[in-house]
Amino acid sequence: MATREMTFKIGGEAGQGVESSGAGFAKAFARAGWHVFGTQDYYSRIRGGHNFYQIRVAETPLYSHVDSIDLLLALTQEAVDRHCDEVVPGGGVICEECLEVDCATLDKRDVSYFPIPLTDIAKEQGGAEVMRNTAALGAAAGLTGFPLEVMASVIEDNFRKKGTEAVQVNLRVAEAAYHWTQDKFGEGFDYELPRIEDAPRRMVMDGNQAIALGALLGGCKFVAGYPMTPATSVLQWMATHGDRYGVVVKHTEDEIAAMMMIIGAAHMGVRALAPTSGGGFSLMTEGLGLAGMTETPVVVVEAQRPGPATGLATRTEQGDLLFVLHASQGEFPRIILSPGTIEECFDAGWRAFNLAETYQCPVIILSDNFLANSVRTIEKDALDFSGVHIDRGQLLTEKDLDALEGEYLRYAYTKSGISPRALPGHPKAVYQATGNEHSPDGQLTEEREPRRLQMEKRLAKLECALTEMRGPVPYGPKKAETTLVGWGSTYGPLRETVDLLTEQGESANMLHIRDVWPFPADAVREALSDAQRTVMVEGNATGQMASLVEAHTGVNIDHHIRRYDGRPFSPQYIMARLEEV
Amino acid sequence: MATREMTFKIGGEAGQGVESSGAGFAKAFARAGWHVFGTQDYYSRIRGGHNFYQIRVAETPLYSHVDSIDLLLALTQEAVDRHCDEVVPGGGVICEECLEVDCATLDKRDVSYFPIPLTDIAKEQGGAEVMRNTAALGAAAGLTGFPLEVMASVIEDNFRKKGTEAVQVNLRVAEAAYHWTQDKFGEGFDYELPRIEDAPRRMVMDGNQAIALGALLGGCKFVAGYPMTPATSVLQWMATHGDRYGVVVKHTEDEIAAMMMIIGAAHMGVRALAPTSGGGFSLMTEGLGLAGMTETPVVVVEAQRPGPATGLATRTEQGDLLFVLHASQGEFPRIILSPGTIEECFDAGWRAFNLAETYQCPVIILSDNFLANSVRTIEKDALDFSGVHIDRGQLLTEKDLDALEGEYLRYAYTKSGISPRALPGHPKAVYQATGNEHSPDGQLTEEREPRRLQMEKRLAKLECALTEMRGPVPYGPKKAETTLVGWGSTYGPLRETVDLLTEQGESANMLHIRDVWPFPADAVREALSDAQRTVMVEGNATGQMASLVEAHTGVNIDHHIRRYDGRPFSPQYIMARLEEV
Amino acid sequence: MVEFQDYRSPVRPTWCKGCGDYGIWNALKFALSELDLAPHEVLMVSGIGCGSKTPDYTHVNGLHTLHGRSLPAATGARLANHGAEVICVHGDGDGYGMGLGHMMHAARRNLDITDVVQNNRVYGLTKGQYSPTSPEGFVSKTSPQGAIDRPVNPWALALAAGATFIGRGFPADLRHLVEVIKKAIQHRGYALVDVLQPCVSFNRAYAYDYYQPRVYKLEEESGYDPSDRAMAWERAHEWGDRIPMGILYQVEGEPTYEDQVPVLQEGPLVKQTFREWTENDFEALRSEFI
Amino acid sequence: MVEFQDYRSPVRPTWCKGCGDYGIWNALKFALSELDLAPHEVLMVSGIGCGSKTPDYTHVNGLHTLHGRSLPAATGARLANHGAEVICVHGDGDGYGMGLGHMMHAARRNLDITDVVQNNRVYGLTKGQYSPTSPEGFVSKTSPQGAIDRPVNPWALALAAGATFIGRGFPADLRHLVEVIKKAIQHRGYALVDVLQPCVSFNRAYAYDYYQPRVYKLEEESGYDPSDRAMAWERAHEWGDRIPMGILYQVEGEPTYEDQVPVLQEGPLVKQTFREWTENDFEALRSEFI
Ligand SMILES: Cc1ncc(C[n+]2csc(CCOP(=O)(O)OP(=O)(O)O)c2C)c(N)n1
Ligand SMILES: Cc1ncc(C[n+]2csc(CCOP(=O)(O)OP(=O)(O)O)c2C)c(N)n1
Ligand code: SF4
Ligand code: SF4
Ligand SMILES: [Mg+2]
Ligand SMILES: [Mg+2]
Repeated sequence: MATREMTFKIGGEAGQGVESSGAGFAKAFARAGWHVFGTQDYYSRIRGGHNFYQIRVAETPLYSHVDSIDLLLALTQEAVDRHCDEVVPGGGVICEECLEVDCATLDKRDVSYFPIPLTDIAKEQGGAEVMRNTAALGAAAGLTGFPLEVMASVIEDNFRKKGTEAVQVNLRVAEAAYHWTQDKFGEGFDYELPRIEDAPRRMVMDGNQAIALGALLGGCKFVAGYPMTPATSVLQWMATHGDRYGVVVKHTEDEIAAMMMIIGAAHMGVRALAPTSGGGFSLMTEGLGLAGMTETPVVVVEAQRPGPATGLATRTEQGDLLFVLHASQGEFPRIILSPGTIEECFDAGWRAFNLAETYQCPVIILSDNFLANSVRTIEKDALDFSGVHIDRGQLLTEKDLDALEGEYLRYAYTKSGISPRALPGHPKAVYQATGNEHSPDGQLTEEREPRRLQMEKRLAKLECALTEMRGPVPYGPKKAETTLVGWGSTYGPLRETVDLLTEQGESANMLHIRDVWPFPADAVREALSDAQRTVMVEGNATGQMASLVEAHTGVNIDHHIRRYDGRPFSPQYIMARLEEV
Repeated sequence: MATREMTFKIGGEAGQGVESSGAGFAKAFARAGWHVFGTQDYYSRIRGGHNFYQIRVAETPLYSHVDSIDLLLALTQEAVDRHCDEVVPGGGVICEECLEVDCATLDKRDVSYFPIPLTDIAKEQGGAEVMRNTAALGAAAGLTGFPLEVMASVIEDNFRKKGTEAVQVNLRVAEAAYHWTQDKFGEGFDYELPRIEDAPRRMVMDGNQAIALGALLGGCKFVAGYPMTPATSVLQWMATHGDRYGVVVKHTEDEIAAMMMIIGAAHMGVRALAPTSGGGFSLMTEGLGLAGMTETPVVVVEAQRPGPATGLATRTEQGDLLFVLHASQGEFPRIILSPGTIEECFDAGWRAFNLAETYQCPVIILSDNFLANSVRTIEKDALDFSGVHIDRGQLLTEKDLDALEGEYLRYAYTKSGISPRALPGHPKAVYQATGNEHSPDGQLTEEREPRRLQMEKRLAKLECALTEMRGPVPYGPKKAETTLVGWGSTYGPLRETVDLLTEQGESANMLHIRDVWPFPADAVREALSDAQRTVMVEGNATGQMASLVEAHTGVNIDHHIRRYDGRPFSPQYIMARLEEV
Repeated sequence: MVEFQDYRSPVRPTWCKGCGDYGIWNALKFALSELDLAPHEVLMVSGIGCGSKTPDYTHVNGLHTLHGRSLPAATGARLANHGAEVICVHGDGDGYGMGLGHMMHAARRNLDITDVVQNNRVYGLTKGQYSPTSPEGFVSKTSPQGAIDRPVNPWALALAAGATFIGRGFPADLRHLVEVIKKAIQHRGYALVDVLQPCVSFNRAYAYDYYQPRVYKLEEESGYDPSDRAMAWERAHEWGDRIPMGILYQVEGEPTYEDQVPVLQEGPLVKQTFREWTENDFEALRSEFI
Repeated sequence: MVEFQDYRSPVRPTWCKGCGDYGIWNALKFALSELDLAPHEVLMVSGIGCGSKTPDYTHVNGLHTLHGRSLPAATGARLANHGAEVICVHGDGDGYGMGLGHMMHAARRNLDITDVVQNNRVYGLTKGQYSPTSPEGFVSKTSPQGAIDRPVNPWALALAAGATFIGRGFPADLRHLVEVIKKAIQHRGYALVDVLQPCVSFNRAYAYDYYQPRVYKLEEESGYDPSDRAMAWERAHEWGDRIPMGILYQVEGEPTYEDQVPVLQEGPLVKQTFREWTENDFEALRSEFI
């Protein structure tokens, strides 16, 4: 076996099935025992533009994409023009013969050129022009000796819902392209991707799916949302699974309604979630404060994309941290989790509800497009399904309430700030919840002292919640000259950067902040206490996490690497920028 | 003349005219040559509850209310019960005979009790029961020897729109109560408030009026808003003055629409303003980002009240600073002014438009209920009307455009980040403005480089804008042991605290931060460089300004005095809290 | 038997003397108790405004939300627990202004929610600005020269939006209002009750004296058929010397939204226990990703 | 003379081949140029969605705003410069979903705005979720078991809200659509043009083949009188084998909002120079506070 690792890039227009074939291909590799990292890049339009899907495969676990590619599958001229340069020496380019390729340059760079009549092959097998993507996959499989039957199994799965005819044609197209390519170029390409025998079966999952799955297992029973990239698939995944698993999913008229609906549902006692992106979150701002004031345990998934306003609808950024932290008038506790891996997404999915119900406050899972829509292979037991547990905090049972003596005080003063909560519906616990300031019984008040005490009660919850915040995750040698600091989706690229630096004999480690608010200041300070030179890597222009770290730990961040062009960090990008700092 | 200073408190239910008589009385004092500070406290309801209006008068300028009162005008039992304790020795209590007053305690504390048949006096003069407030004012005037004809002039002004009959009855009631009281108690009260001869005529104005006036003079021609306490009177003042001065005022369906309307209007070239409070601002959040992205010069007045959610609708707080600073997804420049005095409000009103048009970004005037609705006397020339000027920044004229060669680039890259702006309507400058990322010509783009460059272009504007931010205002001795730091409406109470401390021989000064964003870090750092012990005084629970100061200047704030019970700071409150720190 | 008294709260209303909200408040308490609904079986959701304080003055589960947002909160509450009787109470600024979009969507979804709008044709709580139902020319603090927005017609809008029950009452005719509210509660589906609410502080011109001689009851009109959409459309526009009350429109048998959500057929969501996840479930879920 | 070509932009649309938005785009350009309106005299305001990209593809002043928010932006623009012809272009999710409240208020205000809604009965840009006009039972990514919200009826809602012009077109009948849009633009007041827009990617069931045999023109119906509200109400509900197009309703002579704002009688606000403040003005302003 010649290959230990390689990256494919499938590039074409929207509507050419780049995303679906990329996702299928990724799954096929996983089935053949390879580790996969797959990421997409597409335009906010339905047709045209230039999209690509990048799949990295290796024998060992992967955490990030890389900038260089080994095999380019170019479905359009633009794909050729944009990406040929990215192919490494020894790599190759697959495309239709009719596209213009600068063979001389490729040659000079030792990149092989594989012109293949993809459309013709598709048509010969009775397929439509769009099946050229299937042909391309077949060709790539042929070139790398990837087992055809594994590819076939994925094609079957993917096209099943379109009918047997669709399955059959696609299979024929893939097979024909496979053989055509193997016959013609079989020997001309140095990479080999056979089935890895005895590899365990692994899951291929993206961040949105992991959050949704975690939420589902964590007892989420109501989802209200309005589609918005990159959060839409949380809503859609829930819609697809709702009937089977007992989740009511409502596509609302807008995000204001989504927030209000989850407040209504959570108030009645149901675990409720609303997925959105920054624009939708803007509309939820007022409702967030209502949840804060009424101490209603709602969960919002905010998958960031580049703003302001519509910004870059289908790209990635980490620009909303301080916004979600301070959103809405006044001051009230909220909890913010910023998972960085599929595993952390899954955990965030169910933990959010436990935290929300325990601290009776809104919880925000802050993700981003890169995390939300990139897939990675994980071991079947990487997500500890049976470890999921439900903790509803101080929720009074019917029995508790039956036994209640005296008046029920929904907002009783307590040291922890947490007041035992009754769900509406019990005769002994008829109470008011209001967005106005209120006394312990929930009745509106405008007086000084109850106001002060309720403020202090609510804010006290943050102190308690802090004890449940997971500290930052270190990676790499314990002591190092350079410590890379990141949060959220930078985990993977940073981890691989540390590996690369270590390989190069440089001394580097990293710290990944995953639970953001209440800010685990002591843990972060402690973790950074040995750091010699800190470099904060984050996907925004103003250094939002850096400012939090500095403000809360007193640690000074020495250097900043910030990206705000809508694209995710890659280890190579970070390496290059590290040279500058 | 025995009095150099005194404080009245008129207390009663909503609907008893507490506010209107308070405001009238304040104006009367101003007309008689006294300096006045008037502040109100009322419940979010139309009738009942307990409201009061507090008027402090003195021969010298006033900047704050004080906690102690000299003469209580209690219209209800609750007013008696709540406020008798606040009356200082030597002071007095006016109320109906029928109310229960603990005369023994008053006596012990040397507080005079003046039972007066207010309702009977009103009825005897043919007035209705509600005119008991007029009677109370008359009585207070009688007790203090305040010139009746001045009081009469205000009554005439206030009731003129209700007709001559209303004027006449009220005049009779006031006069009757005046004489009744003077006859019965004339000698029994040590305070005297005669007309101050040769005093200049002064204006009595609140923060909202000053902002509105500044905006009007500054060329504001469009106001869109939705009523929300404490910002409503900006909208209403503009509605009343619009027809006369050429301002179109639209009461919208909600705050989302208000924000979108000012964006539409400002885009077409008109100076446009939207007044609101935190709840409405929450709804404007998404639109704020659109203004940021399209570089549309809009101005928002955010008059804070205690949150979260509805909170305390009619009270004060400074809890929205970090919210307005970070509101909306993504990162874009905004300018925040936080005036603290009537004069600063006026300046903010017109400066906001110059800043908005110069830097082509949203400008927020962040005020609060205390500032918005408290009145103060200011000299006639305190507001430099003729100093107001209009600077539209790099706005291309018709002539510029006629002469334009080549394509007009609305979002041209420039070093300052400011791109010359054309208003839609010229044949040579037909362009797109979009909330999507765009290239210099305004066309939507999703590419890396233009994205990066536009981000940098937009954010660059903040650096330029920083040069126009007014530094913090010091008060008191240059060197002092204690430096009080505040922002916005704390100016007055802090200033008087410094005076009190100085009187007591303590060494204290203060620093008032008025332009908040871009944060004038150098100026603040410089101003604090001599400070020995800093005490930040702000009206919130989490120390929002303190965190900004620390983050941006590196200066450490030693102590914090925070208030979040919905009530404004008074010098006495600060003094008491200073003892604790 | 539930009694009117069961809804009595120790908290006293702060409404002005003579405010129509008192009557609406009493009508709600009568209607609920006469339908034998106990306070703990009801959720009263309100927005922000004078009238939106109704739950605060009532011994009932209350959810006092944000200005204009009661309907989506009620929708979430209802989907989470359709065993509870969900009633919205809010003003005209709240419901027909800021919240109009939500109302249109709630109506077409036909959730089983009763929506009582205290229509005083003015903003009460913020002290007298014109509202979406204020007549043209209405002089107020935000329309000092008279309003130039043509008023909304809540009945016509509800009808166009697909509301399955549309009614109106007037608190001065308390018994009639109680009956209309009762029918609205009993109706399966979205039910709007527009209430002509006198505001004695900021809208004296359209208070008791104005409505008293003008209102009449549709049920007393011979030939009026509330299931006839065309008739309803016509009457929805009647406003002047005669102002109709009662049931403008009612269509029965339309399925509610809740009826059509498969998951809810198992009973109220909040009563459904958390799923006991089995190894089979895990396997099924995992296998999707393999 | 303004030509169609004057509206040509170098930017090419990214819509799918066969998308109805092409026709609507062309119809707009024809209508505007045939009315002799030059690109700089027009402001095209859009929301977010496939169709909302129309201004980006057109040589015209464009304001591409936020999802659901084009109408209030257009309102502000129009009040600031009523010399400009203000046209809104946006999708059904945008206009009849998120933005429905704004539409109801814009209609009752009767600002002189033309509101073209690209009604493809689906969310295009976010790739196929059901929209407010999707029929019951519509299977989509957010309604995998079929939608259970009953669809909005934009015509009925516009009528109930007080729109003074209500029309419909179909891009496959381009000339007719052009004429409807032209009449909408010429109409003084709020004018809704609902366009049956085929989305060939996410809603093939309701595309050309569906509409072609069903659409008919109201102007060809003998006896149809677009000034008759009752007739309009009836036809607004016709949807099935026959789907009406053309002008459902038009009432002329209603004053626009702009007509009634005293300040605007001096001409467009943006053309009114800043007031030269005099000492008298200052005195008048100061004296209020003395
Ligand atoms: C987002 C927001 N904007 C504004 C307000 C201020 N506000 C409170 S009640 C109200 C209007 C009340 O009118 P209506 O809904 O008719 O109720 P009423 O007081 O007349 O019963 C307004 C504007 C608010 N609470 N929230
Ligand atoms: C506040 C907000 N929520 C969600 C979105 C995502 N979004 C963009 S377009 C769209 C729906 C498009 O549907 P429609 O308005 O019918 O336009 P079409 O694409 O069909 O032309 C959505 C949900 C957004 N841009 N903003
Ligand atoms: S202001 Fe009007 S609506 Fe509010 S309580 Fe008073 S009478 Fe009722
Ligand atoms: S997805 Fe539909 S609406 Fe969007 S461009 Fe394609 S055909 Fe047109
Ligand atoms: Mg009202
Ligand atoms: Mg659509």
